[in-house]
Amino acid sequence: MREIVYAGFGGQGVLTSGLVMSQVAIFKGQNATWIPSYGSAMRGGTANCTVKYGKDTIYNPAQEDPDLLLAMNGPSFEMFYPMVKSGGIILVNSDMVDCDVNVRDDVKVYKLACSTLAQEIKQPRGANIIAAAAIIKLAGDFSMEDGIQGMNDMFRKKGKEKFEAANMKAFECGFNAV
Amino acid sequence: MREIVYAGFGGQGVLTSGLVMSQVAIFKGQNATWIPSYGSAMRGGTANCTVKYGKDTIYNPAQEDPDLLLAMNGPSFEMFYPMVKSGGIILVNSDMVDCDVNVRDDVKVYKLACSTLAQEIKQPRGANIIAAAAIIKLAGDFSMEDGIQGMNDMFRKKGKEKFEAANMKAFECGFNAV
Amino acid sequence: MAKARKVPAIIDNPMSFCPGCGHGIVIRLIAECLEELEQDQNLIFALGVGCSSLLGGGLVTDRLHCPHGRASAVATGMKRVQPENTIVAYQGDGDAYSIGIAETINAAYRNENFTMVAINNTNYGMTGGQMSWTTMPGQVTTTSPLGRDCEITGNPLKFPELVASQFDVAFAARGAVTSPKNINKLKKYIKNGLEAQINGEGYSVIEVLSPCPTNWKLSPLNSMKRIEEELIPYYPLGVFKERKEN
Amino acid sequence: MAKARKVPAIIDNPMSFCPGCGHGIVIRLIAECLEELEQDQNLIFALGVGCSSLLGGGLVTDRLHCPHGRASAVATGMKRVQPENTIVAYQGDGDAYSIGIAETINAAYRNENFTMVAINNTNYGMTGGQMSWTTMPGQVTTTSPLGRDCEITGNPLKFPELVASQFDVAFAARGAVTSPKNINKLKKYIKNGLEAQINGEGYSVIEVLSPCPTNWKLSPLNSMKRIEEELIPYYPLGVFKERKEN
Amino acid sequence: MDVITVKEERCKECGLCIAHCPNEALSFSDRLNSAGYKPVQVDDAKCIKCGICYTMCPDGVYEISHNGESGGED
Amino acid sequence: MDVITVKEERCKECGLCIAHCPNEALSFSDRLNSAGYKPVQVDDAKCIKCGICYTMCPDGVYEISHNGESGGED
Amino acid sequence: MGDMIKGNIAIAEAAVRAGIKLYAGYPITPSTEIMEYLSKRLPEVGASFVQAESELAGINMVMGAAACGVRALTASSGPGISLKQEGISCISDEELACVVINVVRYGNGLGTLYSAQCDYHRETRGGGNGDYRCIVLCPGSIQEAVDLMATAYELAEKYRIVTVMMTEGALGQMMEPCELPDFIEPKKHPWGFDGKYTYKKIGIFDRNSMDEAVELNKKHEAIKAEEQRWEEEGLEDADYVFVAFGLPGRSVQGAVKELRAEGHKVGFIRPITTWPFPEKAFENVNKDVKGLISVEANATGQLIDDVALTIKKVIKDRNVPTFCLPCVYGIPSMKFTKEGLHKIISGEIKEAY
Amino acid sequence: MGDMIKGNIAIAEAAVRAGIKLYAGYPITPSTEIMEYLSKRLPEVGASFVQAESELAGINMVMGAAACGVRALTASSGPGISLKQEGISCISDEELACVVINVVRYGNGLGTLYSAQCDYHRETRGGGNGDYRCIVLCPGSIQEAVDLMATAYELAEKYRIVTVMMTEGALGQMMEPCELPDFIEPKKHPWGFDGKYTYKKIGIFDRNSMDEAVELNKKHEAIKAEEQRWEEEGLEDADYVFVAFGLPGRSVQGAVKELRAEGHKVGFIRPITTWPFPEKAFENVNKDVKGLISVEANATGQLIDDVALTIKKVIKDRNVPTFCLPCVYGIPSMKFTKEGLHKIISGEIKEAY
Ligand SMILES: Cc1ncc(C[n+]2csc(CCOP(=O)(O)OP(=O)(O)O)c2C)c(N)n1
Ligand SMILES: Cc1ncc(C[n+]2csc(CCOP(=O)(O)OP(=O)(O)O)c2C)c(N)n1
Ligand code: SF4
Ligand code: SF4
Ligand code: SF4
Ligand code: SF4
Ligand code: SF4
Ligand code: SF4
Ligand SMILES: [Mg+2]
Ligand SMILES: [Mg+2]
Repeated sequence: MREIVYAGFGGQGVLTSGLVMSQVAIFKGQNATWIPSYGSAMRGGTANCTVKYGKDTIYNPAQEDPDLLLAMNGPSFEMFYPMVKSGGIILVNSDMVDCDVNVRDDVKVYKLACSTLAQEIKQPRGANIIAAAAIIKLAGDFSMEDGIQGMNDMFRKKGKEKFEAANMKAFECGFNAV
Repeated sequence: MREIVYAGFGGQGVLTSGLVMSQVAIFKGQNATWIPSYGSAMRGGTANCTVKYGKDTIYNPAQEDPDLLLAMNGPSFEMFYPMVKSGGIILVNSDMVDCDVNVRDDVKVYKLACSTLAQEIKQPRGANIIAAAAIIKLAGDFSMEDGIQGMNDMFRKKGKEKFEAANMKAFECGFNAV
Repeated sequence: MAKARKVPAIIDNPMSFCPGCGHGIVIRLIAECLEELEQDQNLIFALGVGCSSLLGGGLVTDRLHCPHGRASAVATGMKRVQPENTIVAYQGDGDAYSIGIAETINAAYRNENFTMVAINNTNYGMTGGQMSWTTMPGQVTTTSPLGRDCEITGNPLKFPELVASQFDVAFAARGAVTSPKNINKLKKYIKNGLEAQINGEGYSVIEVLSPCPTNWKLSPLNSMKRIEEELIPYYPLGVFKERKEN
Repeated sequence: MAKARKVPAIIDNPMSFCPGCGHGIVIRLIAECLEELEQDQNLIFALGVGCSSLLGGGLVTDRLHCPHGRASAVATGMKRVQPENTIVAYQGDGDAYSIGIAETINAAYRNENFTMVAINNTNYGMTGGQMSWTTMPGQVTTTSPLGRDCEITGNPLKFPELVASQFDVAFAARGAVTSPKNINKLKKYIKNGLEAQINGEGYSVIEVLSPCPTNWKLSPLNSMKRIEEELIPYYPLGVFKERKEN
Repeated sequence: MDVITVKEERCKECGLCIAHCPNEALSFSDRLNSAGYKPVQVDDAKCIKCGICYTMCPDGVYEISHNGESGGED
Repeated sequence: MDVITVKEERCKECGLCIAHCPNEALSFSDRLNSAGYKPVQVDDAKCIKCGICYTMCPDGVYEISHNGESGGED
Repeated sequence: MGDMIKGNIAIAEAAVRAGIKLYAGYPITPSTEIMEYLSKRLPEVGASFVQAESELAGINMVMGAAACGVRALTASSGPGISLKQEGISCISDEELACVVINVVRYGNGLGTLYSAQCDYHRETRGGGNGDYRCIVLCPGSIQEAVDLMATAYELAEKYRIVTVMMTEGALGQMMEPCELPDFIEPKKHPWGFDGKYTYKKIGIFDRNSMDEAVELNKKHEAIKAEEQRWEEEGLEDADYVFVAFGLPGRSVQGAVKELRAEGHKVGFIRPITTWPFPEKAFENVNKDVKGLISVEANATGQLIDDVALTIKKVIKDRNVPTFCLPCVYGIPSMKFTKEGLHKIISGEIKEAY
Repeated sequence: MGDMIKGNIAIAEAAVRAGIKLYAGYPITPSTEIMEYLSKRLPEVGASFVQAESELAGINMVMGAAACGVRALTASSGPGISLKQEGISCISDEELACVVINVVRYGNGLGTLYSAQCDYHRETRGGGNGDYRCIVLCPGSIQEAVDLMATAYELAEKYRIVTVMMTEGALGQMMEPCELPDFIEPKKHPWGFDGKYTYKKIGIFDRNSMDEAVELNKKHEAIKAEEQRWEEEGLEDADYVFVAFGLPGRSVQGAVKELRAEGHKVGFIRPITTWPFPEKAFENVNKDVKGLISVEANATGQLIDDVALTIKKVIKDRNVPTFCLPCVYGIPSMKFTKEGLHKIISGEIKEAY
C-alpha cells in the first residue's frame, strides 16, 4: 500500500492533485482512499489530503506513514516533511518553497517549479495537475498512459471533458519533468 | 408510624385536610410527610394525598399501607377502600358516599355527613376541616387541643388567621362528631 | 327559522375541558367547517401541548401530539408529504407564540399550505395559569404575581397582525367565542382558512380569544365579559389578511 | 481636512476574514463607536456562530461564543445581571434570523436593553454559502442550487422593518458597507444604537448589508456592486425606528 | 317538527347557554349528573329551536333535529 | 504633518481601498506578504490623507496620524 | 425542626439564599412552583427573574449570566430539560458555573407527570454533544435538597462545571419539615466578565483540543477523587447491597432496616452524587457480597449500569452479580424492595450483569 | 468496484434510493453536503426538501412526515444533534420510524470540526428525556454506510423506532470507491396517517405507562435478540480482544492483522450496531481472554462502558479486565493501537474497569 500526502495553500488545488492519484489507482483496479484534512479554521490556512492505494484492503484511510509528500507551499513543507517515512520522497513546488534538499538525509527531495511550468505551457491553473503527474511518476506504480486515462476518466465523470486537452498537456509536462 | 390517605373530588379540600394532620404532628414534635398524588390528567378527576407521621424517621413518604382513609366522594371510596390495612379505619363523607359499612369485615367504617354538618354550623366551606378533625380523633394520637393549636399555627403561618374562629368551630364539630 | 344542529361526529365525545372553556366551542366549529367542506374524513390534526392536548382523547380523527410549540413544524412535514390531506395545527397561545414562535413564524414566512388555529386565552392554561405572551398588561398570573409589567416582559403579541403585515400569507384573522354572533363570524374565518388551504393558497391563521375560567378565576360568564371588555379592545376582531381570490 | 484615523485598540489585530469581507469593516465601526462613547473598556460581546466567530481570536475584550442563534438570549442574561456594562450581540443573518429567530425576536419583543448588530450577507458564510432567510429571490446557493424559489422558501426577511413595525424598541436601522458615504452613515446608526442602550432606552438593532465575496463567487468590488444594485433596492437603507429622545 | 335533545351527562353547568337563550327557555335542573354537575333543562314550551344554546355550548350537550334530521348547516 | 502608514502584512489584496481612493494614490505592490498577497502601496505625492482608504479597509491596514497624533474623530 | 414546606418552594428559597442573581426558565409540571415562587421572590431581593420564551432561551440566558460570574439558575422537567442539552454542553465547554434543576417526571417524549428517575443516563453522561460531565446531586429529602443548594453552586464554581440538581416530581410536590439555610452573599468570580477584559479568554479557533482533553480528564478525576457523596449502612457484612438514590433511595433505607430486623444481611448505598458515582462506598462493601441490587424508578434500568461498572472495578478478583429492580415510576414501596430481594434470592429475578 | 465518491454524497444518494420522501435539516459541518446534495436531488425524484429554520424544526418536520408513514430523514452534527433530542424522544414515544444521521464531530458545546466518536453515550442511551433507545448503526466504510441506509429504514419501520446512523466527520468527508444500491419504492405503513383515521390512536392521557413500560422492554429485548450486527476476527484464541467501531474500528482491524502477523494473539470485535450492542460477539471470545480493549475517538472513553458491561455479563465466572485507548479525535493510527497493546501488556496502562 502506498501513502501520499498532498499539501498547499487553500487555492492551489492540492485536493484535486490527490484525487487524480486515487482515481488512477481505482482505474487500474486497485483500492484507494482519499481523505482531506479539515480542522476548525475555515478561512485561509493550508489544505491537505492523504491518498492511500494498493491491491489490499485499506484499513486506516487517515495519514499514518506517508511514502511521498507533495508540498506546494512553505508552511506545508515545514509541517509535513518530518512525517515522511524513511526512504520516502518529497516533491516541493520550488516556486513557493525555498528549502534545503538535504533537510533529511533519509528522504529524497525533488524540486519542481510547478507554477512556472504551468505558465510556460500556458495552463496557468495547471500547476496542481503538473504536480499530480510528477508524483505519479515518482511513486512509480503507474505509467503515463495509465495516469492520463485515469485522470481523463475522472474529469469525464464530473462532466469536465472540455478541459481534457489542457489537462493532458499539464500531465505530460509534469510526468516528464521529474 | 401512622399512614392516612385523604381522597375526594378536586374541589373538596382534601389536600388541606391532610395538611392539617401533618401540621398537628409537626406541632407536637413528630416527623411528618405530606404527598399529593398527581397524574397526567389535570382537569377534573379525584385528588388525594398521603400523610405519614410518627416519632421515627419516615422513609417512604408515598402511600404504602394506609391505617386510615378519608373518602370524601364515591370514586375515592371505591378506589382506596381495598388498600386500607387490616384493622384500619375508613371515614366516609356520607353526603357523597353511599356505601355498605360492612364492605370489609377487617376494617371499621365510620360515616359522617361532613357537608351537612358544615351547613349546620354555617361554615359551608368547612367540610374538609370537619373531616380532618374527625380523622385526628379516630387516629387517636392527638387531643382536640393539640389539633386545634396545630391547625391554628398552620393557618397563621399562611397569614390566614382571620378564619381562625370559623376553623376552630369546624374542627370542634368534626372532632366531637365521631 | 330552526336549524338542525348536531355536533359533528369527529368531535362528538365528552371532552375533559373545564366548565365554560372556549376550547370546546372552537374545536366544534372547526369540526363543523371540516364537515361542511367534506374534509372530515381527509384530515390530520397537529395538536399543540396545552389544554389542546385534551383533544387527544376526544377527537375521532388522525391527530398527533406534537412537542410543545412545534405543531407548525410538524404540520409542515405532514403537508409536504401528504399535500392532499387537510392539515390543521391546533395550538394554544403559549404553544404557538412563546415556545413555538420560531416554528409558528416560519410556517407563515414560508407560506406553508396549512391552517393554524391558535387559542388565545392569555395564559398557560394547562400548567395552571402562568403568564403567556398574550397576557394583558397588569394581568395577575402565577408568574406575574403583581400583574404583568410590560416594561420588562414586553407588550402582548398580536400574531395575526404581525403575520398579515410582514409575510405573504393566504389568510389571517382573529375571532372570539363570546356570543353567538362572534361565534358565527369566527366560524366564517375558520372556513375561509380551510378553503384557502384546500385551494392551495397557502398559510392561514385564525386566532381565537377564548376564556379560561379556571385560571382567570372568573365564572364562565364573567370570563366572556372580560373578553368583550378587556381583550377585544386590545386584540381587535376581524380579518387582517383577506384571501386573494375572494 | 485630514482626519487622524487609527484602528481602535480592541480590534487592532490581524483578522482571519476572507479578502474584502464586510465583517472587518463593521467590527471596526463598532469599535470606533465604543471608543468614542468611552465604552471600549466597559463592554461584553455576545458573538454569534458564523464568520462572527472569527472575532473570538481578534477582539481584545470580554466576549462569549454563544450557541448558534442564541446570542440575543445570552446577551439578555448578561445585561440583566450586569446592567452597567454595554452589551453587543454580534450575529450573522443565519444566526440571528434563521436558527435564532425566536431569541432574536424575543429580545426585541421584551425591549431588552442591548444592541444587536446583524451582518446580512445573504447566506451562511461560515459553512460554505447555504441559503439563509435573507438570500435574494433567484440567488444560487449550495442549498438553492437552481436559485432561491420564494414560492416554497418564503421571501427574504426584513428584520429591522419587522421589529420597528411590531415591537416597541428603541432603535432599528439598516446600513451598508459599500462606500465611504454608506459606511459613515452606518457608523451613525451603530452609535445611535449604542447610545440608546447607554441611556437605558431599550433594544436597538442595526442590520448591515455586507459582502461575502467568497461564497458569492464575486470579487470584493463586484460584491459591493451587487449590494448597491441588487440588495439595496430590496433592503432599503435607513432608520426604521427613530430614538424617542432624538 | 323540531326537537331539542340534551345530553345531560356532558353538561358542566357553565351557564353559557342559559345566558344566551333568547327566550329564557333554559335553567339548571336539581339533579346531579355523574360528574357532580347540575345539568341544564329545557322548557319546551318556551324553546324556539333557534340553536343558540348549541352554538354556545362548549361541551356538545345539545342537538336540534329538524323534521327528524339533524346536523349540517341548513 | 500628516502621515499614512500601511501594515502590509495585514493586506489581503481585496482592492476596496484602491477603488475608492479619490486621488488614485494607491496600487498593489509587486511584493508578496507572508500570507501570499501583494499588499497595497501609497504614492505619497498623490495622497491627500483623506482617510477613505482607512474607512474602506476591512483589515485594518491603514493608520493616518495627524501632527503626530492618531486615532479618534477629529 | 422547621415548618412543613413544599419541596419546590423550599428549593427555590434555598437558591435565593445561595445568592442567585438570575433565574430564567419556562414552566413545566412538576417543576413550575420553582419559577412561580421566584417570579415573586427574586425582585424582592434585587435579583432578576426572566420568564424565557422557551427552555432553550432560558438556559442561554443562564449562560449569559454565568459568563458574568454570578449565580444563575434554571429548572425544568422532561422535554424541557431535553431542550437545554445544547446549552448545557456549551456552558460546560466554556467552563462556566451554573445550576440546572431537573424535577424528573416519567416518560419519553411529552411524557407524564409521574415522579421518576428515568433521566439517569442522560444526566450522568450528558445528553448534549461531546464528552462533558455534569456534577449530579440527588437529594433524598427536602432538607437534603435545601442543604445541597449552596453546595451545588460551590461545586459548580470550584470546578467551573454545570451542577444538575436531579430531584423527582414527588420531592418537588411533597411537603415535610425543613430548616432553611442562611443567606450567602457569593463572591463574583474572577473569570466573570466585567466589561474590562480582566480575565483573558482565547478565541474558539485558537483552542487546542488535545490539550483540553487532558485537562478535562484531570478535572473529572479531581471531582471523582474529592466530591463523591453518599449515605451507606450495613455494607461490612452484607450478603446483598441495595443501591438507590433520591426518594427510592430513602424508601430502600426503610426496607433495609426492616430486612435487617427480619434477619437478612443487607445493606444499602444511597448515592447523593450520581456523578461522580460514589465508588468509595463500594470499597466498603463486604468482599463476599452475593450481589448488588439497584432499585430505580424507570422502565429499563439505568442506574444498574453504574452499579455493575463500579463493583466490577472495585471487586477485581471475582464477578459479583448485579440485579435491577425497576419500578417504572413513583416511589417503590418498601414492600416492593423486600419482595424484590426474595425473588433475587429464589432465582426468580436473574442478574442484569 | 464503484467510483470514488464522497461519504456524505454517497449516503445522501443511498437515502434517495431507499425512497425517502422528505429531508428536513439545517447545515452544519461536516454533515452539510448531505443536505446540499439533497436540495438538488430530492426535487428530481419528486420528494420534498425543506431547509428548516433550525435543527429543532427539522426533526419536528421529520416527525410530521414520519407520522404519515413515509420515509423521512434529517442529518446534522455536534450541537445540531443536541437540539434534536426532544424531538427524537417524542418520535420514539409515538413509535414512529425515521432515520437521523449524526456525522459526529469532536467536542463539547460549539465543538470543532474534527472527526470523532464523542457522542457514543448520548446516541446509545438517548440524550432526550426518558427510557427510549434508538437503533444505532456505525458504518466503517462508505460502502457499508450506503448498504446500511435501506437497513436503517427497515429496522426503524420493523420496530417503529428511530434509527441513528452514526458516522464520523472523516467518513463524511473522505472518498473511496462505492457501489450504490438499487432504488426501493417503500410501502406506506398502515400506521401512517392518511386523513381517514384508519389507524386508531389513543390520546396521550388515556395511555397506560405501566403497560407501555412492559411493551417497551419487550421491544428492546426483541431488538437485542434479533438485530445485533458486528464484524469479528480471531476471538477464539485471543489473549486480548479489541473493540472499536466506525473508522477507528477499521483501523483497529488493520492493527490486529499486523499484530497477529507479529505473533500476538489478538482479535477484534467491530460493532456495526452499537445499540443493540453486539453481545453475541462477546460470547465468541476466548474464555481465557486476558483483557478487552476499547479504542475510541473521544476524550473520556465511552464505548468502554459497554465493553465492560457486556463482558461482565457474558463471562460470568471471573472478572475480565477491560482497558480503554481513547485517541480524543481523528482516526487512531494502527501504530497507536499497537503501542496501546504494548502499554497494556507492560502494565503502563491500567484497566478502566
Ligand atoms: C417542552 C415543554 N415545555 C413545557 C411544557 C409544559 N407545558 C405544557 S402545556 C404548557 C402551556 C400551555 O399553554 P397554551 O399553549 O397557552 O395552552 P392552553 O393550555 O392555555 O390552552 C406548558 C408550559 C411541555 N409540555 N413541554
Ligand atoms: C446548532 C448549530 N447548527 C449549525 C451550526 C453550523 N453553522 C455554523 S455557522 C453557520 C451559519 C452562519 O451563517 P450566518 O449567521 O449568516 O453568518 P456568516 O458566516 O454568514 O457571517 C452554521 C449553519 C452550528 N455551529 N451550530
Ligand atoms: S385550564 Fe383553562 S384552557 Fe384549560 S381546560 Fe380549563 S378553562 Fe380551558
Ligand atoms: S465566508 Fe464570507 S462572510 Fe465569511 S469571512 Fe469569508 S467573505 Fe466574510
Ligand atoms: S334552541 Fe334557542 S330557544 Fe331553545 S333552548 Fe336553545 S337557545 Fe333557547
Ligand atoms: S353551555 Fe353546555 S355545558 Fe354549559 S351549562 Fe349549557 S349545556 Fe351545560
Ligand atoms: S488617505 Fe485618501 S488619498 Fe491617501 S491613499 Fe488613502 S484614500 Fe487615497
Ligand atoms: S482595502 Fe485593505 S486589505 Fe483591501 S487591498 Fe486595500 S489595504 Fe489591502
Ligand atoms: Mg393559553
Ligand atoms: Mg450570513
